[in-house]
Parts: sequence; C-alpha cells; structure tokens
Amino acid sequence: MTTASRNTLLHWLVFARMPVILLVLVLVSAVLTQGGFLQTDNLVNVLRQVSFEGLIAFGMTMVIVTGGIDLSVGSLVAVTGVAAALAMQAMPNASPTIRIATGFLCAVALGAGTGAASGAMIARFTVPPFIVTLAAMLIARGAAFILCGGKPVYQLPEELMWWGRGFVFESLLGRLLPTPVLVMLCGYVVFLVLFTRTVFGRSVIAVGSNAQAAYLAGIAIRRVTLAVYLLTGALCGLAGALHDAKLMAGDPKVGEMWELNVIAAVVVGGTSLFGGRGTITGTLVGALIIGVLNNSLNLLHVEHFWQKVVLGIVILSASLLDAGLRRLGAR
Amino acid sequence: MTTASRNTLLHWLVFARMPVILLVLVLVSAVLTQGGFLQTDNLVNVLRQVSFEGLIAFGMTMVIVTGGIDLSVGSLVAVTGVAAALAMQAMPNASPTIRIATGFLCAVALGAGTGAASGAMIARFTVPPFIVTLAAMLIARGAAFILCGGKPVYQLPEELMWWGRGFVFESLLGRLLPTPVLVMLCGYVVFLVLFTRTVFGRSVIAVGSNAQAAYLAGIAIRRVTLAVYLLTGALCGLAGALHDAKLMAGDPKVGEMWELNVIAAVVVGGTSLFGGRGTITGTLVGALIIGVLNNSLNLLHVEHFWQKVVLGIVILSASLLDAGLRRLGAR
Amino acid sequence: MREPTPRVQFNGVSKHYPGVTALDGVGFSVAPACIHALVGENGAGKSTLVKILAGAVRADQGVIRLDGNAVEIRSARAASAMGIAVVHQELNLAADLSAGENVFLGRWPRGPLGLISSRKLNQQSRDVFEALGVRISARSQVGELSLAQRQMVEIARALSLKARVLVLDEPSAVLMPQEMQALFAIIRRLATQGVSVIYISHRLDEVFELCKAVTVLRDGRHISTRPTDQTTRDTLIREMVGRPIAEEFPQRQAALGEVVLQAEGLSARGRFHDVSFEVQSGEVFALTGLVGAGRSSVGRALFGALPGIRGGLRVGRTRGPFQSPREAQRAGIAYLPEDRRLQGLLLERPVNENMSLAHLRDISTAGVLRKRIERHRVQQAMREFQIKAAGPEVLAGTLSGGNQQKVMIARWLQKPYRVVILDEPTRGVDVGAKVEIYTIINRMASAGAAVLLITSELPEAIGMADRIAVMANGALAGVLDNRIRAVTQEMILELAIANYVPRAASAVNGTQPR
Amino acid sequence: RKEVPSQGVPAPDASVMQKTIGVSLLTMQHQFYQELRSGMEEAAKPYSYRLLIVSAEFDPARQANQVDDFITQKVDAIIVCPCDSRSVGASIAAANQAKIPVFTADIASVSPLGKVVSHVASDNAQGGREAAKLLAKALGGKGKVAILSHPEVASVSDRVTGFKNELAAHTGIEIVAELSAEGKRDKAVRVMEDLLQSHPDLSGVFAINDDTALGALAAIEAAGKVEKIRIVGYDATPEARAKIATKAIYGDVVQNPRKIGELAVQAAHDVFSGKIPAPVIPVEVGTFTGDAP
Ligand SMILES: Nc1ncnc2c1ncn2[C@@H]1O[C@H](COP(=O)(O)OP(=O)(O)OP(=O)(O)O)[C@@H](O)[C@H]1O
Ligand SMILES: Nc1ncnc2c1ncn2[C@@H]1O[C@H](COP(=O)(O)OP(=O)(O)OP(=O)(O)O)[C@@H](O)[C@H]1O
Ligand SMILES: [Mg+2]
Ligand SMILES: [Mg+2]
Repeated sequence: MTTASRNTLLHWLVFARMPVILLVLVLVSAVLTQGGFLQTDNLVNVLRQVSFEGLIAFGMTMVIVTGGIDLSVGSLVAVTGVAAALAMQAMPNASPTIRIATGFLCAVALGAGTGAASGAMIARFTVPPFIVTLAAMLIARGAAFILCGGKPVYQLPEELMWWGRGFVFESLLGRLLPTPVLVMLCGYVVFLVLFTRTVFGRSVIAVGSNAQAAYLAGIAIRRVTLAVYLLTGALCGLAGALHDAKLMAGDPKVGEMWELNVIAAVVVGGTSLFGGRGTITGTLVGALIIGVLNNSLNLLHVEHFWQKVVLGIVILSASLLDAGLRRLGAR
Repeated sequence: MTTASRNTLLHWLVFARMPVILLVLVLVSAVLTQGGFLQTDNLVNVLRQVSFEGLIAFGMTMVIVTGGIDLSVGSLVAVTGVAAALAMQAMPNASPTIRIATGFLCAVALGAGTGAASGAMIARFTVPPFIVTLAAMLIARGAAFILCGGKPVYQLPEELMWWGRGFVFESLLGRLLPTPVLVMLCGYVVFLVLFTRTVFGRSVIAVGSNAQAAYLAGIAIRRVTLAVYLLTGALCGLAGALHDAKLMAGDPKVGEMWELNVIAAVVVGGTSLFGGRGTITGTLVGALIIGVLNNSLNLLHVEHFWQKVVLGIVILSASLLDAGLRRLGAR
Repeated sequence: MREPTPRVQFNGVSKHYPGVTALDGVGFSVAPACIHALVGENGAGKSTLVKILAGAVRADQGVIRLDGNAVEIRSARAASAMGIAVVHQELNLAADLSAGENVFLGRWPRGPLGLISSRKLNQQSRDVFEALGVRISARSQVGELSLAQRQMVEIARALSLKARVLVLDEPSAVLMPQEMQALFAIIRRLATQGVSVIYISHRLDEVFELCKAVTVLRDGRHISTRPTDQTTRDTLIREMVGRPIAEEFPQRQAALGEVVLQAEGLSARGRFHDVSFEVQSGEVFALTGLVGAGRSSVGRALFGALPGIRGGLRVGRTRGPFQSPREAQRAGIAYLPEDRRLQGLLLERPVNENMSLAHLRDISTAGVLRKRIERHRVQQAMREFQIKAAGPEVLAGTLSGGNQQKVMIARWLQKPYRVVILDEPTRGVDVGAKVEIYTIINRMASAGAAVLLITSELPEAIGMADRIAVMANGALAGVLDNRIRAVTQEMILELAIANYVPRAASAVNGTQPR
Repeated sequence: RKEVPSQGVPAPDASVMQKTIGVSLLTMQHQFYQELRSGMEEAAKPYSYRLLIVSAEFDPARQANQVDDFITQKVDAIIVCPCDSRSVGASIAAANQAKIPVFTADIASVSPLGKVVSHVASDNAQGGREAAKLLAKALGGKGKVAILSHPEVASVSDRVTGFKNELAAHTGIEIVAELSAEGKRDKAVRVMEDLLQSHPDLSGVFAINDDTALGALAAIEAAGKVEKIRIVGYDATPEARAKIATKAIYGDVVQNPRKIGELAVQAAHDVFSGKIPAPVIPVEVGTFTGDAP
C-alpha cells in the first residue's frame, strides 16, 4: 500500500471511528449470537429500544455542548408521562384523537416548562447545572408520584397504543419502522439541522467553547443556555407521552437512571463534558452502541451480575479504542 | 451602621456564606422540630450519618478540582465492603484484631487499586473520566454481587462493631464521638493539609486550573491525576469496611446513588465541576447541609414522595442564596 | 579558537502539521551569554521552534545541541532540567492560583514537614516582582490581574528559574516602555552572567536596542543569522516579508464629524473612576497608560461588558451605559478584546466559525445559516488579511499567534460600525500585517467611525491617533492633541508616571489582601 | 391492531423440542428473587426447558423492553414478575398478540390489557396482615409502631395496606410514622436512626423486607434498644433467621419464593402439555418466630 492511500485510510478510520466501533460491535454480536442478532426483527427491536433515550440524547448533546448537564431527564419522562396520562383520563368522552393530542401537548409543555425553569436558574443566577437539575430531578420524581398518588394511571385510549407499539406504513413496509423509531429519526434530522445549520446551533457551540468570547461577540448567552434546557425538557415530554403509549399507562417509576444512560450515549458519541465539542450523529451512534450492547448481552444470556461487568468492560474497551484511534490521527 | 462596618459584615457574609446557609438550615430545622433537631443525640446522629459519604467527598473534591468526576464511588463501597467481609470470614480462627485489620487492609487496597486503574486509564489514555468511572461503577457493582453470590456476608467478628457503631473515649466523653465520625474528622484534617499545604495539593489545583500550564511547568500531571482517583478509591475502601462494621455484614447492595450524593455535597460546598476551584471545608459543610436536610425531613415525617420535592426545593434555594451572596460580594 | 561552543545549536529542525510545514530544516546557533533575536512574519515558525526547545512539541527531524551535546527534549520537565526556561507567546498560568504560586508553579518553596511555606513563597515572589519593577501583590489571584500583569507573572516565573537558556516569545507585546526597560535591564544582567537569551519580537526597535544577533525565519525556513550591527531595519524587513514596506503609519485624511461617543464621569468600582471624553466621527482616539492603569476596563465598560458602571454614556443618539455587549453592538459599537485566547477565540473551532461569530444574523435567513455566503466572506477576509492557514476549516487554536489576532480583527471588520473599540489590535502582529491593520483603521475612520485605540505601543498611538488620552491609576491623567503629530513619548510617559506614584498601592494592586 | 388477543395458549405440543421460557424479574438484587429464580431453575431441569432470565431492576420501561426481546426471540412462554401491576398490561398484550402464553409471579397484573394464563403468588395483603398480628402479639396489644416502607413497589404497597388494615383492629397500637427506606439496608439504618430520635418511645417496627429489617436492627442495636423495640420483617432470609434466633428480630412473615418459582414453571409446563392451569395459584404465607412450632 502506498503511504498516501494508507494515510487516507487512516484518516477515514479516525474520522469514522465511532461508526467503525459500532460496526465491530455489531459483527461480534452477530457472530456470537450465530446471526440471531442480525435478524430483522431483532434489529427493529434494538432500534425501538434505543428510540426513547436516543431522542432525549439529542437535546442532552446540546446541553453538554454548552458545558452543562441535565440530570432531570429521567424524572421528567416520568412526570410528563403521568401528566399526559391524567390529561387523557380527564376527558373520557372526547374523541381519541383529541385526547391523544392533548396528552402529547400537556407532556411537551410540562417538559419544556420545567426545562425552561431549570435553564433560567442556570443562565440567570449562575447556579451550577448539576445542582439545579439534581433538584429538578428530585422535584419532578416526587411530583410524578404525588400527581398520581403513587399508582400508575391506566385505561388510556386504545388508539394511543400505535404511538408506542405500532409501525409506520405497516401495510407498505410491514413491521419495519416502529412509530417511536420514526419519531426519533425525525428528532435526529431536526436537531442535526438545528445544531449544524442554524444561528442557534452556532451559538450553542460558541457558548460551550468560550462563554466569555461568545458574550463579547454579542451572543445572548443566557437565552441560548435557557433554550437548550427547554428543548431537552420538551424532548423528555415527547418521550414521556410516547412511553405512556408503550406501556399504555403513565407510570411514575419509569426513567430511573436514564440520565446516566443518556449522558453515556452522548459521551460515548464523542461529545466532551467540558463543552464546545460534540455532534448529533455521534450521539445517535453512541446510543446505538449502548443499545446493541444491552441487546446482545441479553441475547447471549449473560448472567445479570456479569452483564454489568461485561457492559463496563465493553464500554471501556470502546473508549480506549476511540482514544487510540484519535491519537493515531493526531500523529 | 457605617459603610465600612457594613462592608465588613457583607464581606464576612459572602466569605462564610456556606456555613451561614448551614446555620439557617439548622435553625429552621430546630424550630420546625421544636428543638428535637438540636438535641445532642440527634446532632451526633446527623454527624454519624454524614460520616461515610463525607469521607468519600474529600477525595471526590480533589477529583473534581482536577476537572474529573468519579461515578464509581458507591459501587466501590459495596465491592470493598463485600471483599472485607469475605476476608474476615475467611479466617475465623485468627484473633479478631488480625481479622479486622486484614478486612480494612483488603478493602482499602482493593479500593485504591481500582481507583488507580481508573486513574491510569484517564491519565494515560485520556479517556473521559465520566466514561471510565461509569464503567468502573458497573464492573465494581457486578463484582460485588459475584464475589458473594448475591448474598450479604455476615457473621463477622463482634469486635468489628465498635468501628461502625461504637464511640471513641466513651468512658470519658459518653456517647458523643462515634467512631466513624472520628474517622471522617481525621480524613478531613488529612485532606485539608494535603490539599492546602502540600505540593501535591497545589499541583491538583494547577492541573485543574490549566493542565497545559501545569505540564509546561514540569508538573507530572498524569501522576497527579492518577493519584486523586487512587485516593478516592482508598477512601471508598475505608468507607466500605466501616460500613461493614455498621451493618455487621458486607452487603453488595449498599452505596447505590451515593455518587450523586457525594458529588452533590462537593458541588453544594462550592467546588466547580469545571475544575480548579474547590475547598475541603466547603465539602464538609456541603455534606453537613445535605445530612441536616435528610435528617430533618425524617424527623418531620415528611411523606416519602414529598421528601424528594422538599429536598429538591431546599437544595435549589440554598444554591440560589449562595449565588445571590456571591454576586453581592462581586459588586 | 575563534568562537566558543554555541550554547544552543539547531540543526535541520523540521516540523510538519497536517497541511502545514511549520519548520523546514532550520539550523542556526546561539552563542553563550548572547541575546539573540528571532524574527519573522506571522506563522514563520518562531513559536514552533520555541515549543520544540521547551519540550512542548516534538520535532519531526533534526538535532538540537546544548553546549555541543545532542539532546533529546522529551518533555517540559526535561527542558527545565536542562536549564531551559521559556516564556511562551500565549500565557500559561493557572488562573485559580495566586500570582506568587504561579511564579513558583510546581516548585513551591517548602518549609518544615515538607509543607508549602506561604511565607517563603510570598517573600520570594515579592523579590522577583521587585526586581522586575512591577507592582503585583504575590497573593492576588491571577484570574483578577490585567493582561500585562499576567504577562509579568509569566516573565517572573522564567526569570526565577535561573536557567542557562532563557527564551522569551513576544514578552513585550502588551508592555509599556517603562516596564520594557526594566525587563531589558534584567535580560542584559542575565546575559552578562552567561545566560543565553532567545528573544522574539515584532518590534524591530527592540531587536536593535537589545540584541547582539538576529535570525530571520520565513515560511519555516532559516533565512539569515547576523550580528545586529551588521544589518539594518530595512534589510530585516525585506528578509522577513520578501518585500520592502513603504510607510509604517499610513496617512489619513482627517475629516472629523459630530461627536458619536461621549463618556461623562464613567466609573467602575475598583477599576477606574470619573472618566470623561468625547470622540468624533472620523477620529482616532488613543487610550494609553501604564500596566493596570484601567484602559482595558474602560473599553469593556463602554461595550457593556463590565457590570456596575456609573456615569453617562452616549453613542450617537443611544444612551448607555449598556447592560450587555449585545446591546452595545446594537447601538453600533464593535469591540476587539485584548486577550484573544480568553476573550476572543473559540480555540477548538474552525476559523470560519470564529470569524462569523459576531455577525451570524447577517449570514442567515430566518435563523438558518447560508453557508455559501459565509464561505465566500471568510475566504475573502482570509485573503485580505493574509491569514496563513490551510483553509477556513482549520482550528483557530492551531494558528500562529499573529494569525489568530488577524482572525479576531477580521471578525469585527465585516461591516461598518459607528464606534470601534480596539484593545491592543496589533498585539503579536508582524510588521507587514501591522501596516495592513493601520490602513484598515484609517479606512474605518474615513468612513465615519469613531475609533478608540487602546494601546501600549506609544509609536502606534503617536503615529495613528488624532488625540491621545493617558490613564493613570484608573483616572484620565490628560489628553494630548496630536493632530500635527507633535506628541512625543516623553510627554505621554510624564503624564502616565506623574500620577502613578502617589496612589499606586490602592488602585494598581486592586486585589490587595483585605 | 385491534384484534382481540386470543387466549394465548398454543396447540398442545408433545414433541421433545426444547422449550424456552423467558423470565423478567422485578430485581435480582434481593434474595427473595434469587430464591424464586432457583425454584424456577429446579423446576425447569427435569423438562430441560431453557430459561432466559433477565431483571428489570424496578424499571417498567426496561421490563417492557425485555418482554419485547422475548417476543422477538420467539420464546415459548413468558413469566413476568411485574414492576408494576398496571403498566405491565401493554407488554402482556403484545405477547398475547404474538401468541406466547404469559404468566405472572409474585405481583399480579390488574391492567385491562392483556391476558395472563395464570398468576402464581403469595398474597401480599395477607402477608401484611400476618405481620400485623405478629407485631401485635409481640407488643402485647399496645405501643407505638413505625413502618419502614418502599411505596414505589406494588407488592410492598399491598403489604403495607394489609398491615394497616389488620392493625386497625388493635386499638392499643398506634402507627406513628411511615417512612421509605427504599428496601435497602444502608438507607434503612439512616431512617431508623432518625426515627429513634423523633420517637424515643417507639416500641415496634414493621420492615417490608429483611434488608430493611436488618438495617433497622443495626440502628436499634447501636442505640442499645434491642430490648425495647420489636421488629417484624418479611421473607425470613437466613441472616434474618439468625437474628430471630437471638431474639433481636421478633419474627418474620415467610413467603416461599422457591415454591412460587417452581409453580410458575410448572404452570408453563402444563400449558405446553395441553393442560389448562388454574388462573390463580396461591402460595401460602406463614410466619417464622424461631419458636418451636
Ligand atoms: N498544533 C498545530 N497544528 C497545526 N498547525 C500548527 C500547529 N501549531 C502551529 N501550526 C502552524 O505552524 C505554522 C507556524 O506557527 P508558529 O506559531 O510557529 O508561527 P510564529 O512564527 O510563532 O508566528 P507569530 O508571529 O504569529 O506568533 C503556522 O502556519 C501555524 O498555523
Ligand atoms: N477580573 C478582574 N477582577 C478584579 N480585578 C481586575 C480584574 N481585571 C482587571 N482587574 C484590575 O483592574 C485594574 C485595571 O485593569 P485593566 O485590565 O483595565 O488595565 P489595563 O490598563 O488595560 O492594563 P494592562 O496594560 O495590564 O492590560 C488592574 O489593576 C487589574 O488588577
Ligand atoms: Mg508565535
Ligand atoms: Mg489592557
């Protein structure tokens, strides 16, 4: 091989290292499960499992790129889910479409509102994001239980189920594109455009790379900061309503530890917790990596306690590989 | 009041704002519990409750000052506790002192070893601390269950109990100074000196403040980074062994969510998650604030779901107060 | 025996970055006890060479000899062990530590029990500061020092190392003549004690005043090394730039219009007080003064970037003081901050994002960026300012210092403003580019802008400004009319120093222990 | 998608094809479920059924994913220990649709969605009543008691409700506090420590599982009040039994998790061999006080 072509290959490897790692994982899983992993059903399944946390991870990417963090996402999914379920229950006589629309609206509005409140506190009063969203996490979780008296709200309109368990264009595509997956993909496109092609996205990056410089360049850093938390909250609301549809119940217990999973997806996807650096596509890949891992561990019937160990080891190896490839590229 | 004396008061208020917030909390608790909070017994109780997470928080402060984070602390407490218990069980015929010493040694060594491994990965291969310690958290938790087959290890030497539940100088002081509290206070002094008066401590700040500058000044930034994780791990081991003594069993389930509590104590104590800035005393105060809060919520029998809400609101208010006072000072 | 063994000898040193050759087989030597200047255009490779010597960057090829022995400098630690002390072009200070702790970064003096002795630390750093003639409290936080004060801390650190080889990469870019003279005195003393000094500067006057030999680099290649007394300013410039430079301070038709910037009794607690002046449209108004006098603070205050401003401010018809830079920008103010790394650049982002940052609105419709327009504008600016970078996608942090400065200037010159505040605009910019920047300043003024030029370089103030305001101790000490270019450096210094001595302690050391 | 799910019982299959049963447990961290799991494994052995055992760790969302996984893998039967009795319904319905028989163990589904072949459990409400009887006996009918609860878990709510209902009959006993210890030992110590402060005159504690009971005991021992405060726990793990033997814990409600596990697999076996198991298969709860029966 010539040096030039080797260099091109290397550059490509370094540039696309996250997808490459994902691919390696997929291949290993396929081999270990003797192809079971690669069956369409299972792939669809993995996508569906990834879709909720993946959706939220797009917002979280922006939050983290500004140098912040949002610990409240899991609780927000719970409280918005409960609120949506209560809203749908409160109008049993309305048409299903209206009930469902109201439910989604409630969830998204509540999520966005809570996110905006956290964002305002962070942006306006410079309280550390960790603290504000930790408090929001506690308050939202408590509120979820209080709202429904600790008992999940069920008996939701039947038509809701399609949103959580249905498939888009089922007559055309068969059971290939689950509704939540489509929602996630839409989220991906919207956030990709928002992040890479708009003034807002640029401002987010600027705030995270050097807040003072952004401020001195006339960027409304407070407004930008507030907005990223608001967006993430709205995504949590969307995920909460979708999750109602999946469980056909608004359950105050859902979403525990999601914050860690979501942040892990973002960080595995190459976003720096120090802000300024990150990509939406990386996050999607990161979420997939974690989803594939969890799925194949289950397919392989790895024992519960060993799952944690193996999961830890694989995450670590992937990151080491990532670091190694990055270093190769920096040479 | 003259301007000068008002200024002095203000400065003092700003400088000592964390203790002031603690004091306010204590007073409010005292009033709400009609003095119950202030009884010696209860104060001793709060201290004892704070001692485990407080101890770990000193190490975490250093980790965070270098710009890192350690999510593995809770799991480390579990796995070191189980390991210590197994070690003590493994030699039923040795003298209790030897068994206990071996137990503590095992725990501390295992904690320090794991911490060092994480630290090495972070320092040497520049994998993000969040990822490395998330992996360590999973692996350690899994290992804790695997080590003991999921069943808590009990039947430990009776003499161990003093370490978790006993009092120092009981004949002299009465039940005033619980052993774990003394351990925490010793930890406080050691880490205070280490952090504020030694070359190592100053290097920690330099690394967190500007790693490039530290490197160019010939500071061994890798060694410093490794060391802070090692120290935190060792503290987790110590806490794990002490916790065995408190429960008289090595339980693989302990320590869940401790990482959040510990980080919260550190951040409430004024340490910046961006590194470079933090104090050990602030962390102690932060741990006390959270301890006082939890205690008075229990004393007041606040409903479980409401506890979360109230805890969130109080943490938020304290931080807002903190931010406000800081801003006053900056004027 | 004609010549002694060189203290430092570079031999075929090369360094490549993706898309750039920073150094290409550079070889020259520095004699013991010699003050050796290193000059060249922005991006010529000076700092890269320094970083290699400092152990911060590894060369791809080449040998470095110290006192005749080939050495391999693997780390910064190794470099200091070999007796090499470096002041890098970009400051490397830990903002959360005190000035004294930064001077002794990693070498903090210890007392009994091996604990750090703050008494010794403060005593020793006070000694170093005193020798440098600067008034910085050893205990003040570095994050609260002005840029020049930080630069002095950095210099103090290098001096305290007692090195065999001292490298100073543009130490004087923000210093005033007085501070420079103190620095020069120390450098000369060190040289007589046998220390070799490598001195990098774009101010050629300094080169001739201070240095015995001078090496010119261009495009990463070694051009020449000569004793300073065997070369001239024009030769150097020709060797550096490849062409002669016509006139250092280009002429401008002064056509002053109405007052567009009016400050009345502006005060900011602890920084400056009772500052009043007016700037007319078409005027260049310089603001100068000693280190820490408060010039930059005035600039920030005008731009709405300093909280708690009292007093009156008017820009055109808009009344201030402004609450945020955004508001100030809307009122028609452009502002170039003095510290490009801390206040200006997104180091980890590409050049194009850095350039567009202040004008995102102008290159977007309905919030969506028009990337084609952006690319066009950026490429044009890169050409106009001759920014040396592989392309607009290159990370700003990898540019040479002077090129970073040009990116900053380009950011603010994409459209006309009513008031333009430039804080040390030519900091670290080479002679050729300086003229370009001056031309642009003149063009802006001619187009009707009021230019506030904050500068430490007195020739610049004298060559460019219509009036020169001098600050001392946070107050305006006086305004000199320069419309017939009659102001001299002495006149400025007199104003700056006359008011400097008596109140020095309180205002200059704004962060004295309470 | 509106089709009414069938009973979910496939045609009897007498072939020797190895059957696979997917199991989603509430948690694997608690010994109760570890025992339950051993029971399943033992029962599966003679038929050489393959058990795929996963744990949802209290998260209904994760449980839904796990059931989806099972459906994708086309297992022959699914046993669920629901994280929640209401929100598990949709997952059961999905399995119904894929014609996989579903069984619940320990916690029932009350959702209108989905059909369960049978439910195997000890009655948690009854367990709670037994606990109340034990404690009332221990206290001689009067005193102040506290409940260390974990209200997020459905089975625990049932226990606590049963406990309260039964205790209402004992007018001498007053419930002075109900706090959550999240079923964890480290948390239980702290909550108990605080309770000892706010209620120095406490005489009884109902702990909703043995981890909680042992944690509470650690705090009570440290306060030197073992003689004064009676604890009633739940599950009677070996460690708790040891404490009951020394009278540190008064007694425990005993479930038989092994039995629950065995019967659940047995019910699946019944379906495989063409039989229709009873819709509810109860498992007795008892009490353990260490006294000779
Ligand atoms: N880390 C890096 N990555 C890529 N290119 C780099 C890096 N560091 C320096 N360069 C490039 O190397 C060349 C030389 O840069 P250097 O900083 O040595 O210039 P300089 O002579 O110090 O210029 P100035 O006078 O502007 O400070 C420049 O083109 C610069 O863009
Ligand atoms: N962030 C800050 N916090 C506290 N004090 C500060 C801060 N920044 C600057 N100062 C102080 O305010 C005074 C004026 O600083 P300023 O930067 O305006 O000076 P300057 O005249 O531009 O000096 P220089 O030539 O050093 O840049 C200095 O004494 C400095 O110590
Ligand atoms: Mg340079
Ligand atoms: Mg300045």
